[in-house]
Amino acid sequence: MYMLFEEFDPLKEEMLQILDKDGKIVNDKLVPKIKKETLLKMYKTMVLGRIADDKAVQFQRQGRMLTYAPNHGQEAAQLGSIAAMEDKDWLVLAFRELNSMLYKGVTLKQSFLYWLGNEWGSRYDDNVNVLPVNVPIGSQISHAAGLAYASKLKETGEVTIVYIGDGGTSHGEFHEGMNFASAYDLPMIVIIQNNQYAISTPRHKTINSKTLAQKAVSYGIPGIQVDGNDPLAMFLATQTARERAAKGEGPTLIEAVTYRMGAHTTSDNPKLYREDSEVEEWEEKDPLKRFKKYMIDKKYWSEKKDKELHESSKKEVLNTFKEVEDMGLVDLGDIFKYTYETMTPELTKQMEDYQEYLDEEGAK
Amino acid sequence: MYMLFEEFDPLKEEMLQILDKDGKIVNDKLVPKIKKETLLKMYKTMVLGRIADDKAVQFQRQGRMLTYAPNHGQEAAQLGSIAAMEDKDWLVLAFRELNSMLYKGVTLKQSFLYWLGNEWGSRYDDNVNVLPVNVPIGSQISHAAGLAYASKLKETGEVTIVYIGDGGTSHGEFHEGMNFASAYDLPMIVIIQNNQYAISTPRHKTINSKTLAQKAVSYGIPGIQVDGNDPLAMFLATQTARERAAKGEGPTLIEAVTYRMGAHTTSDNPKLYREDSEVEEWEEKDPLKRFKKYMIDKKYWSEKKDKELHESSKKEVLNTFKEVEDMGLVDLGDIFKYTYETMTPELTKQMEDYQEYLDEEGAK
Amino acid sequence: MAVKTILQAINDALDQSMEKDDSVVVYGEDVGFEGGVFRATAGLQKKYGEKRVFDTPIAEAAIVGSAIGMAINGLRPVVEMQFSGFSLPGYNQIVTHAARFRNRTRGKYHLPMVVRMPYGGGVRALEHHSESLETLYAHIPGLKLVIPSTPYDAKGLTMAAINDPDPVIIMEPKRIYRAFKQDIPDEPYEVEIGKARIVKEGKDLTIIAWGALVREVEKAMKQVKDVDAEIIDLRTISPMDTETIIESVKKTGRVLVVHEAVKSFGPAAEIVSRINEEAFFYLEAAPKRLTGFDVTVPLPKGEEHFIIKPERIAYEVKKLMAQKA
Amino acid sequence: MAVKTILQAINDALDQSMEKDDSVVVYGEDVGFEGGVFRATAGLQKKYGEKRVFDTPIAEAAIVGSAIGMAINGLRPVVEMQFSGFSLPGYNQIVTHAARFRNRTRGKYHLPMVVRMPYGGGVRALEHHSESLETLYAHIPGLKLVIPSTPYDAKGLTMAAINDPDPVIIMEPKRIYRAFKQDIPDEPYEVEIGKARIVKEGKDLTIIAWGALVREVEKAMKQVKDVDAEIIDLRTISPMDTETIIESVKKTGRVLVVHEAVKSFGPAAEIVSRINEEAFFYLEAAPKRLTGFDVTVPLPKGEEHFIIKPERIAYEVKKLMAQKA
Ligand SMILES: Cc1ncc(C[n+]2csc(CCOP(=O)(O)OP(=O)(O)O)c2C)c(N)n1
Ligand SMILES: Cc1ncc(C[n+]2csc(CCOP(=O)(O)OP(=O)(O)O)c2C)c(N)n1
Ligand SMILES: [Mg+2]
Ligand SMILES: [Mg+2]
Repeated sequence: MYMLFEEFDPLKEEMLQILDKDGKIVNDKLVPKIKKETLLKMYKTMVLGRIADDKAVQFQRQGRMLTYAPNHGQEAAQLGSIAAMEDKDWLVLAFRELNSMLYKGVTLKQSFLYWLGNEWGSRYDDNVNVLPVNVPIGSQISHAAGLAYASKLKETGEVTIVYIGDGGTSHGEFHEGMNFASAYDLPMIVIIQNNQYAISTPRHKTINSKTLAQKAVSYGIPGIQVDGNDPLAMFLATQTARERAAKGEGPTLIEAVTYRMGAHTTSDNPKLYREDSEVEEWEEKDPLKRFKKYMIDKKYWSEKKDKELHESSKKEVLNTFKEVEDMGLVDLGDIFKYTYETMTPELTKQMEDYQEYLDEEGAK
Repeated sequence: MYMLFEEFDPLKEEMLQILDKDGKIVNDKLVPKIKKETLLKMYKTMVLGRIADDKAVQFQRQGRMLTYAPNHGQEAAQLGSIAAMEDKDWLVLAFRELNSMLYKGVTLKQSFLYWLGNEWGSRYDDNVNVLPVNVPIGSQISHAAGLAYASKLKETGEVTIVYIGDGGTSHGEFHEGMNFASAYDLPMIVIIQNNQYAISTPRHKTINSKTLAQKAVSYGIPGIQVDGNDPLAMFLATQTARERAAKGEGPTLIEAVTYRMGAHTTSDNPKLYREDSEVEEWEEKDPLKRFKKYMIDKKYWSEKKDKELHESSKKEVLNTFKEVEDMGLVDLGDIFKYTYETMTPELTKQMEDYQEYLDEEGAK
Repeated sequence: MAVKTILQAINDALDQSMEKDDSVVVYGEDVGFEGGVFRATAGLQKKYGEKRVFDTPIAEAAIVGSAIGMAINGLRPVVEMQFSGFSLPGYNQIVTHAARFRNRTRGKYHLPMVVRMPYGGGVRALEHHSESLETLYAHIPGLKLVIPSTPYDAKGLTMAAINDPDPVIIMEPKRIYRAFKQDIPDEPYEVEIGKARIVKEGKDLTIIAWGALVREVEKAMKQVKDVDAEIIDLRTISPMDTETIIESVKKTGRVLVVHEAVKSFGPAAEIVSRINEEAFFYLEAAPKRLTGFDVTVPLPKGEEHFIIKPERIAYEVKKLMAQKA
Repeated sequence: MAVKTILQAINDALDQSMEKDDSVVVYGEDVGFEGGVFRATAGLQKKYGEKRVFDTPIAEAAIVGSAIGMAINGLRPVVEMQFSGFSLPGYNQIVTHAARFRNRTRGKYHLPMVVRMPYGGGVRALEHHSESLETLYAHIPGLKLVIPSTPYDAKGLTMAAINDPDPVIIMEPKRIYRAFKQDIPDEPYEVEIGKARIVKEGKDLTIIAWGALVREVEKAMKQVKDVDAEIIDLRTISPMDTETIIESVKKTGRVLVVHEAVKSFGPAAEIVSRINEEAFFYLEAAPKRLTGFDVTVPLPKGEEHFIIKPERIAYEVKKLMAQKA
């Protein structure tokens, strides 16, 4: 049925790749049919994501951003997978998926607002089926399973895609969520962004299995290892998994082999725990470079357009950040208003007491 | 290296069996060398375990036992594995391992005391390396990993064996403990007693993988499926795993395919959720019956000895239960004394206040 | 009207909620085919099918976590933790997610979900089957915690919880699951979350309890005929009905809080503190806590001492009344 | 003597404990090679090797659970939860096992283990990095919970915790990890667990705080020169030094408890209740709680309001003093 998942067996350490690091097609037969407009949206998002990401790190160094988890290097893992999903589908985040978020309709403004420490940054637009950034590692998998369960029960045809890091696969919550999804054949796709590190800890230090994709065996579901810097391979794997999910055949586990080019977050210094040579090696495998070459080869894109896109994206990023930066503090009321639908008497009292303090002391 | 684990691949649904349900050797080459005295100890424990088990259920029906988790049918899974361990090794329980406990030096008295609701039933003798019954499903795996870590650090040569049920493998704690043990190549053996049910829930309803042994793939360690009602196969698998562990090569996962002949606990009625025909089918595969035949064939045992053993075991069970039954309530002080090494001032006060109440009101 | 136990009342509430609203789903360990180890969900799978009533893996975090996803995607999940002691592996999900999704998304996603859990001692059970963990849930902003003490309230609170737009924890006092029956309405009804019940009016002192201990207080006060106690069944631990408590204490000037949870940092401390804050100068005696000791609930052969019996309540009432103002 | 921050003092305590006792092992997420995200364990792996100081998978339950096994098998594990908010997946292990092994086995197995966790707000962090979860640990019999507020105490309490025969949770106020330095002894020493510290004697009212808020109270009292407050740094939340509190309140008659944990069912409630039980008739005013609001700690753009500043403490002190007896 899903030959792809049989062909590439993680137990044999086979990895799906279509577009190699130089932007050459290495597996002609497998090139997925992707609409031009989809490819363009993927590419444009990748450029915007890259620029936003690099700028965010800069802003943080300037003391203008609180903290930030850079995506640089992981763009194809995100965009290749999210682009294979449909509008009605659900996206469940870990926390390093700026590109998937942007593609799916979260605005750059919202994302910046979040990283600047404002809850409104997780209030995505009504029609955007995206759950907010998920900080407790691993716990998002069962949220995805729950969304997928509801989709299945209501027969909406929605499929849920959920991301997790390599380190996250060690968490008990990963296991429970995966097992839950497989037990009920839920329409769900799990993307492991194996970026080789969990903060300072290299993936092989705490995880003994040769691949992460092989963890699928534990749940009796397909697992596949994919070159995560190859947008075409990621698209194909996700598309195939989505077909399977939509047919009611259950979840699929996709390991995207990629690399975090930057720091874990802006408060981390990767020089402490990894060699420059390793980073340089991965620099060669950059997803943006190879995707650009593919787009130009395909005549969907040109150097000129690229230059314009970079300029407009940069402008967008700077303007958006400026706008967000100027927004200031959240309203006092907002701190209290969203704990319950209706504020409890105790909470009302706490807010009033504090307001009284502000009034009395603020006056002085 | 460990050919056994390569020969029996759970992914191909191969299961290790040596002694078939009729007590015939079906795999000559693999019969493990087990000392006569070991076989006798295994057999005698099995008979005592079986009788104690059946009596405990009876006592409970008579209202003399609180609750009890019967082992009937799972004796070989327990004794075959524990007998392959050494004295210094650690045993970590789930809660349905009466036979392993007895073999390892927990007394019948202690076990009955536990099930009658007395903490002293978990105060095993000093030289007995057994952790108490573990009620929160799955959480014992990481205790075992910790014991094994200490053994490795101290280079004691101890290996830890830990049991869990089929249902328990779905818990996040199982996953974390397994991964932890594999990450540091800890000397540890995990026995899944797959008795086909978690309370009323059949194993295939909530777990999608064809075998449970294949969950080992997730941790990059060997996993093997074994006929859990065959004491020789269980012994061989555990012995091989122990060798591997002792050499510092890490943990092994063994799935013992068996069946819980009785109820989940004495407050459960299995007739509600399973067919008599299924129970009868497994009755045929009874481990005691086939072990007895093997022992007699080997001339290690006779019908006459068997009769005597049954009688003496029955007497032991009845006497022990009577003794335990007569022990009454625990001392008031014991309730308070073991929370900390030194009682806190607040706890002392609580005990004194209560004692005062007893004195004043008891007097009336 | 029909005469029902608490267990039957809960079953009734689940049944009628599922009947009325297709989005209600019920699941947990052994909840489906068997109808739960206490049989609170008996008959539901047969009536509503395996998709709406089902058995889960032994995985409390996934049970709670999936309920969060379902609630976001239009369902009203009602999940069971087999015993409250086994809710702890799901505690991370409850605290970091269930309690927070509304606030985290500024109201975009809210979670109409219910987590039911039998709780408390007195059933001669083994370890982890007897805990009273109110504090762990009541201390968490964003959660509501209710505890019924009668069949009437069991049905009404359960239905209110299912209809509530926010996550509600229901701790069910399993000791009295089948202890007595009460005539309760056949039709659906709600008992308002956040409102205590005055079991009996009185003027000498205020006794606050909930769950299985309400009856023990009632029994106790039959033994102390000369004291006219006002008995309050708190019903909702959080958000607490402070007003009812304060009004009562202002009238009586004396207060005894009774619960089975361990004493230190337990629920009675919050009640005493609220009374201090709002009725301090009405107090004629130091508020008294009669609670579980600060120990793990003893196994059955020691539980005898841990469980709070009417005699002990009566004893404390007398001591409290003897304190002079 | 050497001048150290709290973070350096903790590192010192770990280092000296490991030096002295081979059975001490230190591990957790990023604790080994990198020396922890806050660098509390910096240098230890280099000095004591990868077996005694190591990085773990992201698996808090296994971190705690393995520590339990190690403690039983002769080691003294000191594990780190990267932030207290991330201790919740390990909470089941802590509550159902770490706290109970001694009692469960009637003393056969006891657990000399330590769980360290940075906690509290005020560092402009994202969600789950700012919680104050004292209650969740203090409410559990069998656990001890300590919180240092100075480098001296940080070293002494950490060493005492490592030497303690029972499991100790250390919540480290990360806001003041590097905020100031103090001259502390070079040699190993212990600060007794279960004893509060009188920061400043006084007669007008008693202020009880711990962790980062002790300094805020001190700052506040510099703004209210006409009030002579007795300031108590609780240091051990459980088992609580009730005696020191009661003696102080008997002297002052007024009490303010300040903490960052959310108010309802929070630690202040226990303190107020103990005061009620043992010094009720000495009270001249209702004990007052100044605490976090009953909400999820706001993200940085709202944290401003949540964090308790000296001005607010001063304000409450003045209000409390104005209450007439
Ligand atoms: C339950 C939990 N424990 C610890 C943390 C702290 N933490 C944040 S990110 C991280 C590493 C995650 O590694 P990985 O899953 O590989 O994702 P990556 O950061 O590489 O994208 C850790 C330990 C957390 N967020 N949640
Ligand atoms: C964390 C947790 N959740 C729920 C339970 C209640 N419970 C006790 S035994 C059991 C089923 C266990 O099934 P399995 O692991 O297959 O072991 P078996 O009983 O078959 O030996 C359950 C759900 C528990 N003890 N711990
Ligand atoms: Mg990673
Ligand atoms: Mg089972």
